[in-house]
Amino acid sequence: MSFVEYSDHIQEGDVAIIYLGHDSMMPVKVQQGAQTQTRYGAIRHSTDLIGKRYGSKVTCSKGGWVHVLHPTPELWTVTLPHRTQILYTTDIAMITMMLELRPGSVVCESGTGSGSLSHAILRTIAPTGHLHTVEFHQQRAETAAQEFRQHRVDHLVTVRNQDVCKDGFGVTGVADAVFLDIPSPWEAVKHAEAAMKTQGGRLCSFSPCIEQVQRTCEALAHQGFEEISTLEVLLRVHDVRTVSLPLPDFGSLPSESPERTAAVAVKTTTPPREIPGHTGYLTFATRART
Amino acid sequence: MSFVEYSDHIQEGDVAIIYLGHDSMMPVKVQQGAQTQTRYGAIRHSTDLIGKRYGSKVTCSKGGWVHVLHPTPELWTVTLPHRTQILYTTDIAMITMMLELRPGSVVCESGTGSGSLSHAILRTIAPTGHLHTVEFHQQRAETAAQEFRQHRVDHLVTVRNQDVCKDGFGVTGVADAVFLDIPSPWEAVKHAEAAMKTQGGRLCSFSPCIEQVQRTCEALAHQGFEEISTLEVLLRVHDVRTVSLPLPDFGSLPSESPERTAAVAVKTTTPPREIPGHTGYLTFATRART
Amino acid sequence: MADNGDDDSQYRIKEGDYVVLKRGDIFKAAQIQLKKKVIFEKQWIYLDNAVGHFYRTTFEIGSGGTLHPKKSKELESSTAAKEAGTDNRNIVDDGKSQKLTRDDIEMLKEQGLKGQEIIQQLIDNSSTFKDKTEYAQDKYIKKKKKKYENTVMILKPSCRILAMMYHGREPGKICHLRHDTLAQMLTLANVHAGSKVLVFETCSGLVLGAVMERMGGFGSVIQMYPGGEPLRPGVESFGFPSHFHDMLHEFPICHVNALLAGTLDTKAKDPNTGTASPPLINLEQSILTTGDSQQNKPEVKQQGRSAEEQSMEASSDANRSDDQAKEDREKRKEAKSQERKVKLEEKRKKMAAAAALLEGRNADGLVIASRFHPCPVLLGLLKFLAPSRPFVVYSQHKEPLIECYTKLKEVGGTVSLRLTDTWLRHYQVMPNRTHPLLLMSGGGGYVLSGITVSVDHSKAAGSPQAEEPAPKKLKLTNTEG
Amino acid sequence: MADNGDDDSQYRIKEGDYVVLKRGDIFKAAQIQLKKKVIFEKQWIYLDNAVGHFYRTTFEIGSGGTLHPKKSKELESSTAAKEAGTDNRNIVDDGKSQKLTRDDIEMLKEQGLKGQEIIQQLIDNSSTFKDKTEYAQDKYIKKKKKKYENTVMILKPSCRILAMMYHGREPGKICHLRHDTLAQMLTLANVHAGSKVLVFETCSGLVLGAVMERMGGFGSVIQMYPGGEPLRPGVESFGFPSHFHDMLHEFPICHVNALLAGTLDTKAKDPNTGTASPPLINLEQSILTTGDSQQNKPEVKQQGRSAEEQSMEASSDANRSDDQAKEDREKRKEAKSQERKVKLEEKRKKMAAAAALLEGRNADGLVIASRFHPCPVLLGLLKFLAPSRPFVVYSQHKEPLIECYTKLKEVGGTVSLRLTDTWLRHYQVMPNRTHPLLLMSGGGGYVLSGITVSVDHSKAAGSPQAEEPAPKKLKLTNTEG
Repeated sequence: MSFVEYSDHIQEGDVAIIYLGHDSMMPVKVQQGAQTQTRYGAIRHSTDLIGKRYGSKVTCSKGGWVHVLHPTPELWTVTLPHRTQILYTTDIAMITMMLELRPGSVVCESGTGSGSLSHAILRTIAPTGHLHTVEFHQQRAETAAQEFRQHRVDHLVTVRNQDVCKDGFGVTGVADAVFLDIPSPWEAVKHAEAAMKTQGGRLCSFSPCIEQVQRTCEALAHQGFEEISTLEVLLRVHDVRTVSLPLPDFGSLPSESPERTAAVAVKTTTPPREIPGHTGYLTFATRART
Repeated sequence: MSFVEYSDHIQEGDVAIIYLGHDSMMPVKVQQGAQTQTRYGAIRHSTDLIGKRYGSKVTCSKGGWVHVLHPTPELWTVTLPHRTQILYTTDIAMITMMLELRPGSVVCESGTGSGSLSHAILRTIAPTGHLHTVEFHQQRAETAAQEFRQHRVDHLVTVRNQDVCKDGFGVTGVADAVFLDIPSPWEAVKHAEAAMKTQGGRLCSFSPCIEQVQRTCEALAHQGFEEISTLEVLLRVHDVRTVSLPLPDFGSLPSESPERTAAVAVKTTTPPREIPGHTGYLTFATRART
Repeated sequence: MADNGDDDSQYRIKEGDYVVLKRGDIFKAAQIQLKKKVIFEKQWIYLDNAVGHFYRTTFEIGSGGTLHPKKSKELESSTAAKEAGTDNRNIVDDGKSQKLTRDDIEMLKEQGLKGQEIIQQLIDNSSTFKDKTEYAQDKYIKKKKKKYENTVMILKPSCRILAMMYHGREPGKICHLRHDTLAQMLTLANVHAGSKVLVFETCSGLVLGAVMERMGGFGSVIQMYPGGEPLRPGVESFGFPSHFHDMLHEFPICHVNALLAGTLDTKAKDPNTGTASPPLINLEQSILTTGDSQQNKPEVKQQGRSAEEQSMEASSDANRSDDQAKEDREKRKEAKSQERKVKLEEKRKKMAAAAALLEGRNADGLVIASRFHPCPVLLGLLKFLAPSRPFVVYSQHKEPLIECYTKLKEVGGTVSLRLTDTWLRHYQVMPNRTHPLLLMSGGGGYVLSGITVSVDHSKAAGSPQAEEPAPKKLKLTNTEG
Repeated sequence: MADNGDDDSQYRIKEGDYVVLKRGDIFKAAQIQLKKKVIFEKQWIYLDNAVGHFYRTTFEIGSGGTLHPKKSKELESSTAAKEAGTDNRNIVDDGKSQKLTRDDIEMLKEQGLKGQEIIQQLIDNSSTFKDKTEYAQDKYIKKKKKKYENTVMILKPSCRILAMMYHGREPGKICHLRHDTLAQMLTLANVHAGSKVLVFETCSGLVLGAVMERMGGFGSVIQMYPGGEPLRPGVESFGFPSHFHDMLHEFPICHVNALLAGTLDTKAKDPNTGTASPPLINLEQSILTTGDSQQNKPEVKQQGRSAEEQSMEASSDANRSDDQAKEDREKRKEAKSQERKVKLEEKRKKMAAAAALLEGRNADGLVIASRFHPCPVLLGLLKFLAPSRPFVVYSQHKEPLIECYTKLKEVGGTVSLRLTDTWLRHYQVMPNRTHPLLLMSGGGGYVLSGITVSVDHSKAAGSPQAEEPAPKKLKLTNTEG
């Protein structure tokens, strides 16, 4: 297992995702002799996981069962331990496409945060690209580095614990793409530019507040970035349901036989009662060659 | 006919709405002896309109036919002559409810613009309310006043040609609700307050840009308005369609009879390719009693 | 209102008033009744002290649930003098940042500290608060405010407030109709004073009340209701002046077919002969049977009173001797029969009045919002509208309205059909922290709207109706291919 | 790219390169071919002069359609020194505010004035421009810019640009798949280097190209195609290096059932005997017939070449004598037959290679985006996936995906099923004039995503699958009642 390469079978040291049900998953570090408790009972790693095929059904000690899934950046995003607000798959997907990431891309990112986006970037730029990720919070930077090792992607990433607004990304002239998710992105625009290849590249800044967007766009325009474009993308989930709609009884006329009260079953979808109304504004820009 | 009262039959001097097709309607001032040209030919008012029931089908001179509809504020909104950007029904509906308009309400409005909202307000506050509408553009103010007369709602409205930011609404202590659609609403907040009843009331400001909203919210908070709430409401139209989905041919096995290529008809809706993405932000607030 | 604009009395809370309690975004409808407990957000309150105060007064909830008016502005002031960090970099999440324990907080409460004071204590005892960004500080305060502040504002009810209240608290009772959707319906149906509007709803009376509010006591509203009784507990919550109820009529839908066929007899029955002309529907018969029909069943759950009656009856029967029970049953039967007759006569009069309004088939508007399949409801009730009048049909789901649309296109008699929904999002507008709220409603339901026209069965070529849907369909099929 | 990051040559426009032309939000794919006219926005252009320049250079289109590189920054500078009025109060709409006539403007054009200069002239000759609000001025300039500016930027193609291009210009050719929806699909399917991905699409190859871009030449992509030929004109537009095509395989879906049943014979046929073991599908036979099958018909419209051939054939036959025509037909038949044999052998090899990749039923991902009913496509192709692998199905419409969802729940073998779409809105961010764009896309289509798991037919009680959908359904029914 690695986050950038599928394996067929679960091995010692893997991170596997236990699928208990929709919106109920947990990551497990697979270790000989270890046990993991779920609401369906315990899973014994040695007998229940190691050597089994990913996707297998595993019966827990209480008789209920779960599926064991191969980790992906997307499953990781919904199961990772939150150390910060994280980016979710909808925004990540958009960022990946709009930054034109692909195998071989060199990317600079700040902050690393909980590593949700980092894993998705690494998946996309492997096996020949590299991610330089900067996190000013020391504990977070260390935890992220440790996770990258556990997930066997550490050869593709360099984690730096520094303040990107003061100290930049620690590299110059190498990046095809830069991603900013920091409180004052406008302060990092110059550093972003320095990190990018002289031939140019793409930049994305994620900010929850419109004032941050305004200052960032201003800084980007000032620094000569082109194609500056701000957008918002929101996910809408449609839960599939069958609903029963009763038919009204308008009464039968004497000449007719009495109407039977009936209902019609309709296949439809319902939205969740509350949905994400905002994650952040995504501002994209192109750096022309300098 | 009046915009606040239904009639059954078309009369001389009425404004009727000619319905040619979806999104194709035109208002007509009904006059003995007059003719109106449509793409289906001419409509002669004396014979085709006057005395006919609203909702009737009228055959035009070229043989095609149209329906003649009773005017409503909503039909007026989609057929009125644009003198400015206008408010559309989706926002109007929200404004009407959130300002708590009802028969008897006294409302102040600025600017009058093309009168789209004014007509909807008048419909709702009739027969016992009053609208004070202020428009700084002289020509527009005059045209609006003329339209109100034609639509037989002039007894419910006072049009003033002045600058609301400098001169206010021309009334004090009478309004249950104030509506602002001007470039600098924050400059009119004090005047709005003055126009309102001492017992308090509701205010709405419509602005396309977020900076206007920010300044207005600040001014509202500063003036002691409560329950300040900004929202956006967007209409989504679902066009009903039947689409045909071909079934794939995965090939028949020797033992089976060959599959016939077939298609399935599915009843669905499609959105228009482009839809309104923004009209304006609606900011509502409550003025407590002073 | 214009008619008594300077009369302050209508702005004061009176005994018997229907009011809405508000805390933050939480609303609850209530009536001002002396010495009567009201539960609001898991707290018992007595509303007695509110009487005489102005609407929109904020009250602090004291010990024992009594209300004490809060000094104005106290609430609005920013809770903490903010000293914000610029970022969260130095915050270590170890769960130890709050020095006050649960017990400490309970003690503060017992000492009678108000919500706001407790929150200040929490801030003062948080080692990380000052290091948090302004954004995070604000989130913290809001969270704590919700937990510890103990105030309630008393509002005069309105369609706006009640619609938000129902959607927020009990969307299931109003078919998940969101307030902006209701706003669209009222406007698209051109509901206004002086018109005659048909309403068919199973939204607890919210939609009916909204229509009544818009008509301001002028005109007529006819509630077309399913089952044995019209259900509209929500209408009461609007607290309308009594004359508003004069415009409200009701008609049971189980007689719609008879009314349309002209076979409905709404004349008073001669009590001596007890007969009605054979071809006409016997009203008494039908009213009596309606109560027991299948149709009525879904309503029983909502209709507290009748369900209660039934169960009381069942349990009392169980523990008596057969004879005594029989005798009692006879007596009750007699009393009930008498009661029923009175009710029946009342009902007959009401129905006759509503039938008279409907018979002209000249209603000015139709508003449907129910858990029933909208298609047969719409097709049935549309017949009562005059030509050139708007109608709106709400459904939580899109699919049934697609069916309505298709059916209406088939049968004709309507133009300007449109199936829509609205997208609604709220914003936080604050200096340097302006953004849409992080959560929004997933959906507010769908609306089909249209306008009636005179029916004409000779379809001419080159007509708008023939020309309208076809080309689009064709175009779509082309791009599909 | 990391491997040749400092090599400037890949950043320069070369002859033969596939490029994208851009003006404002308008894109068009083209190839750099010398002396070849390209139509862009109703103008003829020769791209010759672009060769040697860097990508992202903006060119002014000169007389005769030749390109001249524009000095940088010229474009970006604000057109007019703005002197804005504060409101529009004094503007009278009389249609007389512009002093330049249409003829004047044509003359300016003939004088060789550039777009920007014409716009300045228009502004100078507008009596109302200075009185307009900044907002209105900006709108005016944008409108005129669109009309008179005459530049084009040349871009290196990418999935981002091509997806936006197709959606903007020819959404019908990509089943109205919006670029953000495509982005979701690529991510949800975990498309990445080194994996084995199945693609079934009728989106002109855009989806296939997008998958190939994400795989960077590592791994395998198998295009499962309907009809006689895989159709993917859009893949060419990506301008992939040639080694990318080594990972691309193709397999006709009409052999899927045979492959799954183990009856597909992909061995080279002995030309002398011409026989294959009876129970096996005869590949030649099936390839030949496939081309003529009903199945293929919908493709013909898109497939320019074959349609052209057919019509040419028909018209040439018409005006000849019977005899001559017969002879010619024989000859052509012969030549065609030979040609067909070569093609067939090529096809056989390709299919054998693809079949070998599919036979293990261990693909890592499945991406479906087509005008076909997604349900049978998904159920058929899902069988080729290894367990614990993601799949995504796109459909322009929600209803067919509801059916997919229901069917998958029935047959099992998948978890984490989710039906979604995305809402996308762009913003204008400008000092004091920040707001969402006034128009947005109506819809980007729907995506059903999920993950395969090992199939197990013994359904235990208390299992996640049994427990998952039922409670929600129940809850909904309750609130409905």
